[in-house]
Amino acid sequence: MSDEMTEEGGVIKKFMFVNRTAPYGTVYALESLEVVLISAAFEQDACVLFADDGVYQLKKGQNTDALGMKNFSPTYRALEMYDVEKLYVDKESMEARGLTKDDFIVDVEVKTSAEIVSMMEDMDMVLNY
Amino acid sequence: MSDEMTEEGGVIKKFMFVNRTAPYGTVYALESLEVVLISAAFEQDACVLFADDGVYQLKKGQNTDALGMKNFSPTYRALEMYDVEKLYVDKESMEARGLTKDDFIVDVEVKTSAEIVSMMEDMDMVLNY
Amino acid sequence: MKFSIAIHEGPYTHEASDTAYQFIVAALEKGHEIFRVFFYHDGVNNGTRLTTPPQDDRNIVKRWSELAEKHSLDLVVCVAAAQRRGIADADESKRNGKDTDNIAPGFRISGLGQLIESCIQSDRHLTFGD
Amino acid sequence: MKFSIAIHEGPYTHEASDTAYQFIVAALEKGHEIFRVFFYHDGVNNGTRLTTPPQDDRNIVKRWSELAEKHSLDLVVCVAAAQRRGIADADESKRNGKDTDNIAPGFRISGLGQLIESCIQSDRHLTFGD
Amino acid sequence: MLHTVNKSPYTKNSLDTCLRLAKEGSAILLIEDGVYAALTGSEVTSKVEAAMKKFTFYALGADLDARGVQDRVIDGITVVDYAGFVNLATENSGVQSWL
Amino acid sequence: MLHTVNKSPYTKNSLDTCLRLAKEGSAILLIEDGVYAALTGSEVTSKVEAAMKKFTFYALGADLDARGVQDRVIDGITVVDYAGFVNLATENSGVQSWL
Repeated sequence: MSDEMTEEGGVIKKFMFVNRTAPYGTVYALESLEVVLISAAFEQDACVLFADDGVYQLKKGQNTDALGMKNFSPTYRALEMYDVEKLYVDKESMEARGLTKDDFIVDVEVKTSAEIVSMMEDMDMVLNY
Repeated sequence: MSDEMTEEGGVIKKFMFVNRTAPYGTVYALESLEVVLISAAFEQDACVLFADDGVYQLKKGQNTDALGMKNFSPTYRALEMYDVEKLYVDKESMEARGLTKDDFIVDVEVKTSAEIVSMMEDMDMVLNY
Repeated sequence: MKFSIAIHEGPYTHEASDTAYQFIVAALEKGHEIFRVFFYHDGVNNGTRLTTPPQDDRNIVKRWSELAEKHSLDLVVCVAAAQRRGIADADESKRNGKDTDNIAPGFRISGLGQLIESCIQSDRHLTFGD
Repeated sequence: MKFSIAIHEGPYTHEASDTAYQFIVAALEKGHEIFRVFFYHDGVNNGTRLTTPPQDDRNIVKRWSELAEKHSLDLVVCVAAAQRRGIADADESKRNGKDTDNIAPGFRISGLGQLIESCIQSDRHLTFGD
Repeated sequence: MLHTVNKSPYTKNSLDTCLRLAKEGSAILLIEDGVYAALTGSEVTSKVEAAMKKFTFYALGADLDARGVQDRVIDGITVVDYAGFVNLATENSGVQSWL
Repeated sequence: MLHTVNKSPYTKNSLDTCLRLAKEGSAILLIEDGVYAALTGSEVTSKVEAAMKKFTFYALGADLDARGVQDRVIDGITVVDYAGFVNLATENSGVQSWL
C-alpha cells in the first residue's frame, strides 16, 4: 500500500463501501450512509459501490410518509458536499432490476463487472453493508 | 375449521411449523425447535416441515466442538417422545442439496411439492422460522 | 376477528416491527381484536426502555408502549429469547442475579406457551420477521 | 499484523459474533494485534450485561468481556447504533434521561469515527455480519 | 390461504419457494423488500407475470412508495394499504408468512 | 484479496456476486452457512467446480463439522481452521467480506 497523507500528516487510505441491501427493509443502507459521511470527516479517499439490491438505495421518488420511517435518500445528494464524489453503480445489478442512470437521485458512474473487479482489488479497505 | 378437543376440553388445532433456515448460522432453527417442543405440551396436532436450508437441520453427524456452540440436533430425536411424530421433508429441497433420507438424524416422511401444497392448505396455523 | 401476531426482529434493524405495528393499528381501526403480540427471536429487543432513537425518526419502543396502553394490548416478550439477548424485567433481573432491568412499559415477560396459546385462541396468526 | 474487526449482528441470533470471536482468539495466539473491535448495527447487542444464556450454551457477552480483560482489547460499541437499540453506559443513560444502563464490562461506547480510525490504523479490516 | 413474501426476489429464495408451495388460486401479498417483485421491466417480471396466471398478487402501497417504485407496478397486481392487508388476512382462511 | 462468503448458496445471492466481482486468482473462504457451497453431489456443486478454475477455495472446518458435512467436501477445496483463516487474511492483500 502506498498510503498518501492528509494535510495534518495523517494517513489517507482508499476505502470502498459496498452497499448491497435495499433501503427500509433493513437498516443497513441507512447505517452505511452514516459510516460514509463519517469517513469524509477523516479526509479518506472514499468511494461507494452500489450493487445487488443496494442500487435501490438511490432510486428517485422515495416517499416514506405511509411507512412512518424517515426518508434518508436526500442525504445521498449531500455526499458531494462532503467530498464523497465517487459513487459507482454495478451495471449488471442495475440492468437486472430494470433501472437506468436516470432512475437515480444522484449522478453516478455505472461500472461493468470487469471495472469493479479491478477497482476493488486496488482498495486498502473494503467495508460491507 | 373443525377443531377437536383435548381431554380437558381445550381446542386442538392443526399447527405446521415451517423450518427454512440452516442450523448454527442463525438461531432460528434452535428457537423453532423450542417452540415445537412447547406446542406438544399443549396437546396440539403439530407437524414440522423442513424445507429449503431447513433440511440441513436434520443432517446426521453434527459436531459443534470446534465451533463452541451447543449441538442441538439430538433433540430432534426426542420429538417422538413428545408425540411430535409428523416430520416432513420437502423432496425438492432435499434433492437439490444432494441429501437422501439416510442423511437425517430422525425418520422423516419425504413429501413432494404437490403433497406439501395440500397439507399446508389444511392447517389452522402455520408458523415460520 | 381475533389476531395473534409474532414479531421476530428487533427495532430499526428490520422492517418487521414496523409492518406489524401498522398492521395492528389498521386491524384495531377495523374493530378486530389483537389477542396477543408475541416477541420472539430478536423481536424481544423491541421491549427495552433504553432506546433513544434520532429525533427525526420514529420511536418504535415508545410507539408499542403507547399502543398497548391505549388498546390494552398484551405485549409478551419470550423469556428464553429475552435471556439470550439481555431483556429483563425486575423479576427476571433478580432471579438471574442482575443489578438492573430494562423492560419497557406495557411489555411483560413470559414463556413460549403464550405463543401457542395465542395461536389456539385466535382466528389468524401472522409472523413478521426476517 | 494489526487487525480491525467489525461485528454487525447481535449475540446468538447470527453466527457473526462467534466467528469473529474465534478469529480474534486465533489471531492473538499467533501474536497478531487486534487494534479494535467495532460493534455496529445489531452488533451493539453483544455489549449488554443483562444476558443470561442457557447453562449448557456459551456465554457470548461474558466471553467478550473476559477476552477484553485478558488482552486489553478495545471493544467499541457505536453510539448511534446503540441509541437505536437500547445499549447505554452510565454517561449515555444520564444524557438521554434513562434510569439505568446495561453495558457489559470491557465495552465502551463511542462514535463511528472509531471505525474509520480503526481501519486507518490497521493492516486488515474484516466484517462479520449478516 | 394468504401468502406474504417480504424478501427481495434478487436476494433471497423466499418468493420462489412460495410460488412452488402455495396452492393454485391463493392470494400472494408482497410486502417490505418483497415489493420489488411487483415491478415491470426487471429480470423477475416474466416469472411473476407467469405466476399471475395461478395466483392473485397484491403489493403493499406503503412499501412501494417508500422505495420510489409505485409507478411501475405490473398491471394486474393490486396495490393495497395496511387496511387492505388486514382484509386479505381475514378474507383468506389463514396466513403463511414466507420470510 | 481474500473473499469470505458466509451465506448458503441456496438462500442468498452472496456467492454469485462474489464469483462475479472477485479478481481471477483470488482466494475464497467459505464460512458459516457459506460452507454448504463446498459440498459434492448438490445442485451448486458444478458451479463451484467451474469457479475453482478461476479461484482457490477454502472452507472453515469448524463450520463444516458443526453442520455434519465435513465428509463431503469437493476435492480441491482446502479445509482450514480459525488459525488458517487468520493466515489467509494476512497472506492476502486485503479482505472482502461478502455478507
